[in-house]
Amino acid sequence: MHLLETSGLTKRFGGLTVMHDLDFHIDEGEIKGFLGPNGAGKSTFFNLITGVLMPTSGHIFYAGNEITKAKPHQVAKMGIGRTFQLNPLFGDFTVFENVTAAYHLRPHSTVPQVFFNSKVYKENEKYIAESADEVLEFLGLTHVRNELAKNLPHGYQKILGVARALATKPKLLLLDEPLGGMNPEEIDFSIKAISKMRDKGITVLVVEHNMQILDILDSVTVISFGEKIFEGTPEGMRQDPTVISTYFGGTV
Amino acid sequence: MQIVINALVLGIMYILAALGFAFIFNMLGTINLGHGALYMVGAYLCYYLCAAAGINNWIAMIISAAVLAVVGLLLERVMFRLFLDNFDRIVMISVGIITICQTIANLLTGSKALVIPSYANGLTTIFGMSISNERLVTFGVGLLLLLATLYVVNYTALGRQMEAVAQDRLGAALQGINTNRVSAAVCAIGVGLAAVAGCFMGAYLGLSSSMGDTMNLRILMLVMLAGAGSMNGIIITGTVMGFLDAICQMAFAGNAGSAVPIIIIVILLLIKPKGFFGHDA
Amino acid sequence: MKQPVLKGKLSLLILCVLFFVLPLALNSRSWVDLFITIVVNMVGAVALRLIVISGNLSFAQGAFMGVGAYTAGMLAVYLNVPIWLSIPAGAIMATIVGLITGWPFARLKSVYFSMGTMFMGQALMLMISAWPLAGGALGLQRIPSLTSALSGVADVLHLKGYQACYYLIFLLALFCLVIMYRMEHCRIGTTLRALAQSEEVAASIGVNPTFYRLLAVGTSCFCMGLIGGVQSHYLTTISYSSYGMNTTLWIIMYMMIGGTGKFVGPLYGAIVISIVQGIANLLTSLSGSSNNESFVAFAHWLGANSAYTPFLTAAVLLVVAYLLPGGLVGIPDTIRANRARRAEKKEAAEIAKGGSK
Amino acid sequence: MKKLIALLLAMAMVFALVSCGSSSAPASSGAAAPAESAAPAQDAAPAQDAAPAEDSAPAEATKTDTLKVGLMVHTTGWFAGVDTPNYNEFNAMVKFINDNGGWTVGDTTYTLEAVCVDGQSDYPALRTAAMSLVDSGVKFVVETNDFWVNSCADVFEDEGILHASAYCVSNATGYLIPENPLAFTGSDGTVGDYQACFAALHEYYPDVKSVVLANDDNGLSTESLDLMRSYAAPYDIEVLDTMVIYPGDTTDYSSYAKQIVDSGADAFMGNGSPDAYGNLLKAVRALGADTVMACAQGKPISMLMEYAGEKASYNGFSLGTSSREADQAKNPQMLNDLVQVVAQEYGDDAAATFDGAAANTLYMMLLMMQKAGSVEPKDVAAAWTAGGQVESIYGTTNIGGTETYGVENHAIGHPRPVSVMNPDAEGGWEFKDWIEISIP
Repeated sequence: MHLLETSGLTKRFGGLTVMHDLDFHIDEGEIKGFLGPNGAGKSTFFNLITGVLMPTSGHIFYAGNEITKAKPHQVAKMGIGRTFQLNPLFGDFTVFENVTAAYHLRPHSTVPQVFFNSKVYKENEKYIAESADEVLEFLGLTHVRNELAKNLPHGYQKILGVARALATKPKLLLLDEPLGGMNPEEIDFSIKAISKMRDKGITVLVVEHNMQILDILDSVTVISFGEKIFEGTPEGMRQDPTVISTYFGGTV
Repeated sequence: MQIVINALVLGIMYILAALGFAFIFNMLGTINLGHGALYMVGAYLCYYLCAAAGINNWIAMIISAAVLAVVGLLLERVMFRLFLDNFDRIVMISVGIITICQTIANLLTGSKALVIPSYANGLTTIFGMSISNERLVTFGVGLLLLLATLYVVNYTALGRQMEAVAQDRLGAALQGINTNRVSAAVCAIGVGLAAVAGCFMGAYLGLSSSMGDTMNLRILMLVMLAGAGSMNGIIITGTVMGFLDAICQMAFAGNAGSAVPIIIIVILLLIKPKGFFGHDA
Repeated sequence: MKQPVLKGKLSLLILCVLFFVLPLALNSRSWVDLFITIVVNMVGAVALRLIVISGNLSFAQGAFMGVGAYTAGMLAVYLNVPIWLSIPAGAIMATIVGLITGWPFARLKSVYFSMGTMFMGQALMLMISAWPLAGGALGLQRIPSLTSALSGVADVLHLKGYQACYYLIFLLALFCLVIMYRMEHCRIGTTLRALAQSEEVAASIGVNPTFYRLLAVGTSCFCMGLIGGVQSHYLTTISYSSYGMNTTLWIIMYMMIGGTGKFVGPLYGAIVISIVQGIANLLTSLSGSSNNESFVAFAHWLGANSAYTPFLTAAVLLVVAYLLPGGLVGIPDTIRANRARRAEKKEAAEIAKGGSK
Repeated sequence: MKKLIALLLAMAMVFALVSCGSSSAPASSGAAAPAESAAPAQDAAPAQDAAPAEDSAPAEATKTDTLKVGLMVHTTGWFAGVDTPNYNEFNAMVKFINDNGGWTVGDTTYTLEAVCVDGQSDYPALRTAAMSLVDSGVKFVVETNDFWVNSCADVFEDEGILHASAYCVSNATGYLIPENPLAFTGSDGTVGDYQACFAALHEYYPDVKSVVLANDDNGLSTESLDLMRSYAAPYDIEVLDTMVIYPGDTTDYSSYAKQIVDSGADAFMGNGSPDAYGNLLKAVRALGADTVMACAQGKPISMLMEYAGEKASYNGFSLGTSSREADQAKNPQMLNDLVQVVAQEYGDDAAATFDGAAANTLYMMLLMMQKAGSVEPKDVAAAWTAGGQVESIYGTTNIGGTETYGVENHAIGHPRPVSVMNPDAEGGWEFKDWIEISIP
């Protein structure tokens, strides 16, 4: 049984069909790529899964139950963390606060517990502080811990986005172009970090343009103009004629 | 049938006053809370020009509209240009303006009942119904001004520039449109129109220091109901408001007469908070 | 992170002590009445602050105070419910009405939320004005007064009747301020601030935007209803006109003039502006006890011309709007910023001079 | 730098708005005038005190002192229109009395010192104003309408201050009640107005047989219908069951005019304000009806006609005083002097709209002080409730109100001036005469 599965997923904005009858699946512990040229509908796919957009037709299943109609915060509660292509952040919060804020769900203290400063709440906060530092350690952001998020260079902001998504302790992590706008050394660091996530038992679905990501992917789905044109291993994708013609136009 | 006439006249008054506010809301994307107060100052100015200084009240209205247009220019320079993105500052300065106008109105109200001499007296009968000339003239001039404004907005160069500034202030500036001058024109026309509405309402019902607030609420509702970015929507919502007010005053005694229209409009807004005719600005 | 919080708490503590001790010292009727007005306005400004933290500006604070006042008043007048029951009932009613009317607008952002709450507030007050049971234009008369209810307590503590009223209002206000302070300085406050910065990201980490916005609106309405309820007993006569746009706008002004930077901001704003607004009455009452002629003459002159005092309030408002971006609480930062700017200019001038030598 | 220009411009705007407001407005300069009158009265008093007591004044060895009298009315907000005359006339009365040698009670001659506070047409602000009056040390307070002052009656009663409402609308809110022993009213309000109205209808429009009541929502309530019938009974005029109630700030009166015409009454009566009744009359006449207008309001009829427009101004009367020279002969001498002082202090507009409620209430207090021979509120209250007849500024006035208010002699019934609309008279209206009444 797949961790996440969509069947006949379609999305139309007025006359424009952005996503057409897409069947997709990803299994536990896998690192899967979701590739395609610009405007192929990659970000729309993420927004459909996380409930930001409602599909015109089709269904989405996660860990056995249907989440087609779920709202973004309900999807997050079920264990799907995500980053955003344009990477919005809590600009006025420090890096540390950005990550601690993300521990909203796990461990969750209810409003009365928080308000009356109960023991449970204090323990949670202590635990959150420690594990937040761990996440920062894991992603190498400790040295900018008390820096305001809006003052960080672009590369660090991207990593902070990933850190925040990780902090929600997701079972499935959706990364929307994590390598975008990074310098080579940051790219290597991020790729290594993503591959290490598998050891933490997190399934990763990556949307990316930078082909270097292919090295760590277990399997790939390629879409063009909202339709699936390839499903299989990264190596298979490199030889597949339709993929090549979509990306580079004409025969090689 | 008398209600229909009253409704149309009230409707035109609301539209005229709301047009100015809608200009500022659509073109500059911000709220001018002090619009009702300026409408009131326009009425008081017109009263003192024609009652105290004895000027013919048509000329008095024009002078009052001109003075208020200058105030509109000043307002743009002093408030909107500096704090376009800072909604808090705009609210603060608007409350400053409201307080100043309110205090002036309180000082001038005094004991004498203030009413602007009517713009046209006598009665004419149409299909066997006697309607006072004043209402016909008010409706006529109001309609004329409305059409003139819509012509400016839709068919003139200034109108197109206004639309450009509304869509994207930065983009418009890049194409060489002097956004400051355009938004100054927007404010001048807007506040000037509010003054005209003030003068007509001043003649129709007399001045009171609370006329500003009652009109302010209706203007805000009107524009919100019409939705952001739609100037034509206001004509419809203005007329609807006019009819609601006229009918409810007749149907309900006491305060309910002015309460029911507001409640109906709020219910409509609950259905479509972003308004019926505008785009999702 | 620790040091500023302590400083913030210190100024709060000083304010609490001041507002506890002063009414014992300055115990003339109008001084105590002024303190009551300040405390009521403080609660209004701080309650509004919680909604502002969640990214929206509510234009219905006055209306919810009115709902609390009318609920408590009508329960007391028609069902002669005792005050320790009618005041909480006012608060609960205001919360319920706040949540019901807030729900449709909770999902909206900035301008539409503000306008929505404004219309809702006005509609509420107009409904009360059209409701004959609520006293119509004459307002709700002869609400059982707080002074008589507290007469027993007043004798025990041998305070004057109106001082006892002050301390009850002070207690309830303190209760509201503690709730607000706690709400803001714990994870709920952080979540609300996160919501204000980016609703999209907040939802992606599992925060339910509507729930938390309504939590802010609900708590704020509870405090407005509570303070409105106790005020209705203090005033013994209330009219819908004193809970309309004017009150709402000025509650927003207390918060903005005080400054939204710190929790204590709205408190300063409420103190300064309430005094400026009530300056005419304050001087008239002081004229009774002082004997230097020119002051008494000035007090009577100002009392006679009190219609001009709103100009003074508007002037203070414009000065803060233009010159103090951070509001009263932001004065130290504004001074530092100006000094820094001047230093930069001096430096630039020197470099230019140095360069040209 | 940019902010500095902005601030200068803002101040310029404020100045422009203020100057355009005050320069071309006579009335507001009126408001500024009291500054001078209050101040000089002020200087005069201390000078007198400074004079050593034993400089043997020729007549009696009277001591001199200042007596603070408080005035609590609304000079701002929606109620300012009604209370501004009260403010002007109260200060004019103080100046009139101080100019004529002060007020002697027992062996002391007092110079009056006016302490004015503004209620801002808002209950909380009114209560704060009442408290500042208490602290300023006044013992006697003239207040605005009764439905306002009910909210701070307890403040004055606790402090033992005698407080009289300048105009008792209908005591619906329970102002004159046994729990308020120090609460009085200087004019019997609607009770007296309507009595005078029916008397005038009978006197000047004998063929009116039926009346429909028309008022705003805080003027009249349904219970007062039988009260009206008791006033109409002696003149056998029928009061119809239907009542026309319009909201205080209505924007359009034509629907209410229609209700009046449909009721088929010979006359419509109520104590609506000049702008309300003026517009109502205009709307009634616009429907082509000649129904008689009986306006129980004390405002001069000229104000009302300004709203109605001369075409509609016929067949109706109001109970306003007239300040025209020709009509002065019928007024009591003190009233004319007072109108002179108001004209001199606040301009002719203020004199033209002379109402006299607050001035008369103050005068009643002063008379009662003389009758009681003391300035202690309790004694003055006792003197007032003893009842009898006094010469108020309106002429012979009967103290009473026991039956109407259930509180013994806390009100007065003073004569009312009747002015009738008459197109061919000078100015379109004609001052008839004062009608004497007494309230049960």
